[in-house]
Amino acid sequence: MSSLGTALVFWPSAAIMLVTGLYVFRTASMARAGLLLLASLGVEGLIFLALASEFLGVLQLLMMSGEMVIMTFFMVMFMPDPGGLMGMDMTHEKRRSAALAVAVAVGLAVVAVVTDWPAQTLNGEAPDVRQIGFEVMGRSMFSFLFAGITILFAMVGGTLLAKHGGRLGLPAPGGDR
Amino acid sequence: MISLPVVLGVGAVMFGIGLYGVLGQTNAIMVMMGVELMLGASMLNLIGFMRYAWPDAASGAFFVLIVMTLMALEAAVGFALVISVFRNRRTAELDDLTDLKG
Amino acid sequence: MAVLLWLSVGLPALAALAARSAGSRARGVAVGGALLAALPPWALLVAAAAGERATSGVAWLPADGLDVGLRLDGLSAAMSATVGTVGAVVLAYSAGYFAREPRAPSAVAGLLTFLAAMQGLVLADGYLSLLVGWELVGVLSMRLIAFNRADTAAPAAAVRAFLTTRAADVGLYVALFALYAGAGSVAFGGARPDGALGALVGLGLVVAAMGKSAQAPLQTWLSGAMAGPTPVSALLHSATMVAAGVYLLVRSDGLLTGWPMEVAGWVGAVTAVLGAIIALGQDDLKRVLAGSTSSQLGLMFVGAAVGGPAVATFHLIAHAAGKATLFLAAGVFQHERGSTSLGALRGAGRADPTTMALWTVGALSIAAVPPLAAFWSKDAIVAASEGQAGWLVLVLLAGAGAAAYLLRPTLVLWRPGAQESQPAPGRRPMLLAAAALAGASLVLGLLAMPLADLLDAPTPKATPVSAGLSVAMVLLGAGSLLVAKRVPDRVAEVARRQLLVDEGLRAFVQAPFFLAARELARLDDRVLDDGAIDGTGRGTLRLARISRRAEESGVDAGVDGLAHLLGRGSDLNRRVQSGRLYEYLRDTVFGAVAVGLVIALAAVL
Amino acid sequence: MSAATPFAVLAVALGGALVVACLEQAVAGATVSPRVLLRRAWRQVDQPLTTARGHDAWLYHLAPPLLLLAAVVALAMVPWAPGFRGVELSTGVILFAAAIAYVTPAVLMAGWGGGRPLVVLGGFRFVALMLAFAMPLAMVITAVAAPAESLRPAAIVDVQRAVPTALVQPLALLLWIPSAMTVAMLPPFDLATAREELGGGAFGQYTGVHAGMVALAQRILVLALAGMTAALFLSGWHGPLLPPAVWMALKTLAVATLMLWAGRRSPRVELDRLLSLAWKLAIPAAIGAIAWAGLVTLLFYVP
Repeated sequence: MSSLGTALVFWPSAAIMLVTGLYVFRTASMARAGLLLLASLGVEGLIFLALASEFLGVLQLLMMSGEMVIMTFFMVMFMPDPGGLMGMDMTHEKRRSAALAVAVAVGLAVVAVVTDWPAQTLNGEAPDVRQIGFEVMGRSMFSFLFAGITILFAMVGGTLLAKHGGRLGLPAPGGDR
Repeated sequence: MISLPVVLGVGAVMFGIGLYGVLGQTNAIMVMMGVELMLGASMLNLIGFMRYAWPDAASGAFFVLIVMTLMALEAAVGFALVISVFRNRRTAELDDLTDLKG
Repeated sequence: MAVLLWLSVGLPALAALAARSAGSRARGVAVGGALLAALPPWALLVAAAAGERATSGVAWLPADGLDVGLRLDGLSAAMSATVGTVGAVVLAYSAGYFAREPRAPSAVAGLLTFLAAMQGLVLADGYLSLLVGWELVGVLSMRLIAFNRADTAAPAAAVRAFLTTRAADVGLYVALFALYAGAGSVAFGGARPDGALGALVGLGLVVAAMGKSAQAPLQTWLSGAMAGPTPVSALLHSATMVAAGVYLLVRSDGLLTGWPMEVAGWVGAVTAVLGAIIALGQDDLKRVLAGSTSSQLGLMFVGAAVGGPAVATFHLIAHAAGKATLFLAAGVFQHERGSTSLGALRGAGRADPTTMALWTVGALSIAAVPPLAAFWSKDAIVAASEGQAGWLVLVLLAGAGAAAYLLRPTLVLWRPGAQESQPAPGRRPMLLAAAALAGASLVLGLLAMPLADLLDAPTPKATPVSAGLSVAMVLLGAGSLLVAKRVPDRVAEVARRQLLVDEGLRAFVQAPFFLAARELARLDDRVLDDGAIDGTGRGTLRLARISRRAEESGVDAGVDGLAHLLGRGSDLNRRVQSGRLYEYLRDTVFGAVAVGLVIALAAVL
Repeated sequence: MSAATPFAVLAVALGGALVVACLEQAVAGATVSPRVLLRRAWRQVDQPLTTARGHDAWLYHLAPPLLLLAAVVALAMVPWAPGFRGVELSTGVILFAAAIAYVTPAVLMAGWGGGRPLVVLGGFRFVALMLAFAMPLAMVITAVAAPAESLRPAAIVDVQRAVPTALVQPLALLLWIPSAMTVAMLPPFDLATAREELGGGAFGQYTGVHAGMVALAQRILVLALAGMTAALFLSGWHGPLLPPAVWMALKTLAVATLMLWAGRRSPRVELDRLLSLAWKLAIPAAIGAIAWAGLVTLLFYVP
């Protein structure tokens, strides 16, 4: 995309992303928080599309939609006040964590600005699907395989943990069978 | 218009927000959302590098893929843990779950 | 020849063993053994006279040139014969002397062992064997002196004798080492190494000789040694042991040429006069004879220094015979009167005319009255020392003195005394032995010429001038005693107390030594004990107190403090693990930031 | 990708929606009259908006436009003709799947925003359904794209010049149809949004413009899915005689009528049986389809 086009897409979506990201933690209602997060990461997908790789952007959009919906689903299940109607304050030490977060953000920003990154202008197209495919199947196959296997373990583990009665099939204490 | 420091700056801010969420929230799931945001920030940085610093490095893209799977993975395992904890303690509030105290 | 050599040394030892284990018949066995042991030395003498020369030895340390062995030459043969003969006679005498003695076997065995050691000394080949004999003689003499257990003074006298001679023997050792260091070998006949080593050799030998031959100022032990039984005195302290010193000088004539011999000569001359004076002052018969021995040995030293080996040896042999006779006679008187002090022996001679006759022969010989043996030998010494005016005067004075101190006891013995003397048991063997020796001293005058060619050394010649002078001196001495009637009190007192040598030694050696010791002791007490040791003690105690206090306040407090600190620290640490997840996360962030910083710094630097 | 494409897509969207509405009338046996449809639509839009009684009002108001956006984006991906291939993206098919995926949050927002328990439950039900059927949908797309070695819909259509994918990978088609119908909220898979179920389902609360947008979005979705089915499985615009665009239109209409007709014929399956059917049967079969596609690609398509 042309640099103007990129800028046009980048700035608004960056703004939306940051604002929605912030509001995720300030809203009372959990469903809204989940969907705000979905919005934030979805817009991030758009930024990916604008900046570099089409494939990654689309993939981000696809992934985030499913994930954030599940996130919302879980929050509704496990939060004491999903609707945010009882005005519970779900936070602690807000001020200190905010201060720390700001400090870290500023630190990283400073680092980003200070270090002189190798400013190679974009000669060719960003790596498109074919290149990524060859990369995945070529040089980085091993790590991708490894990642794949880890995900498998995680899924199996997750399911086992979530199964009623936990790993050993014991009846949950006090809970129904 | 847009150069690498700008993208990294936005990424840093997003990371900050994520961190605020992680540190500020009492509920396990909100903390996980914070983590999701931080991971998103890292992806943003990676994309920034891909665009402005190392455009021909396909491994950058590959890395983004890895982070994406990581986000999904982290969420999945997180939820599983929260489910099992919730089943035992009927709560996912971190302030109540302090049994591993020293 | 080698067999004869080893026999002459071995036989007396075997006889001693036999006598020791013989029990009641020990005295008979001893006399037989001694007579038998006298034969090989005579055979050696005959062989030596025939010009035989031989050595027979064992290589002890071949690599270093040290070997031990016996040697046959003129000097050793002569000395061996003398020792053998006198030994046999004294043993015969002691058969009678110890008739009543319950411990006779040990006495006789001791004498025989001494004889063996003496033979070993005189027949030794090389200073190493001589040293062995020398030491054995010293030890055995101590044992023989202390034989009479009843007499409390005997052990002290024995120890004094032994220590004095030992102190002198150190000289012999030093000489030996120096000789070995310088010349590389300790055989006889070597030349004296020059420079400092030579000085050591010379002085060492002279000192050793002085010690053994009781020369001034080391003569006091000899009078003390008279505490031993008379045969011991007769054998050891007249003929054999004291003669060893002279033998040493004669043997190492080559080594001592030059100033060492001069020193020996002067020592001998001075001792001759001093010995005479001491003899005059003594009131005990045996101590008179002891003083006389010192004096006569002094003459022999002068003879060795001036006249050469033949003169000294001739006088030695003559003196041995004469002095032994006197001692044996004294022994008889001792038995008759039960004591040897002159007071007790007043008139003893009148009571026992035969012993008195023997005593007189001996006295005349030692006083150098012609034609007895000692006259010729002393005359030879006088003739030889004519060249040295100083020595001549002293020798003549000694001669006069000899006449005087022998006449005095003779007069006492002869003057009618009030005490009654009971017959001594076993008189016959004693008288026989004394008679034999008296006969020898009569005859020995003729020994001059054969002895000279035996030793192939310059013959001792007696010039009419020297003969006249010595006879004049004898008459002078006897006359002065008769005239003076009584020795002036103070002189007598001084003489009796051994010319204050003891006091001198005590003053010049003992006093400073003890003074220094006392000072050092006080120094030690004051400086070391009080200052250093007690001081450190007090210091350590103070340190201990300080450290204890430090311990209580410092270390304990420190330790407790540390423990408390640790407690609080761990408590803090526990709080870190609060169980609240977000705190862990916050800490993780801190960690990450730190890591980031480090990396950034590393990148920047 | 010319500048006119977006407008063309919009035109196709609106026209298509009308055609689909008519098809519905046809399938329902009623007389096909576009004018009646437009008048009903207009009346629909006139109704006043009901305000959400729930706390998250703005979710409630945001759901329909998101749904519509998702439908249009999905439609834009469909390659209608060699000349007009819709928005030409190298990863067009993936974007199509992404657009389809955004239907889920839209329905969830509608349900949650609605506030009434049944409506919320309807929303959750739709999420469950969509999760179960979105997986096979994405896998089938991968299987279909394999022979073409590209994610560009046009490329997939070109690959099928010789043999349509339906014949090569029948299992893929078999899995595709139910997933497509679930996404398009067509019966018998419209348990979450059907009027009769759950008191109106997730969109029960909507009236006026919202309802109109929702109805439009559903019809565009049907059109997009039918078009994509035609493109991916029935070799798109390839056909012996007729011009490519005509072939494409014919195939799309055929698939749409098939889906609508199938909906009316079969009874609704109970939710948990449907879900277990999807998870235990469809997803493993989809994995099998991918494997089969890989095999086929290696054997026949790779030169």
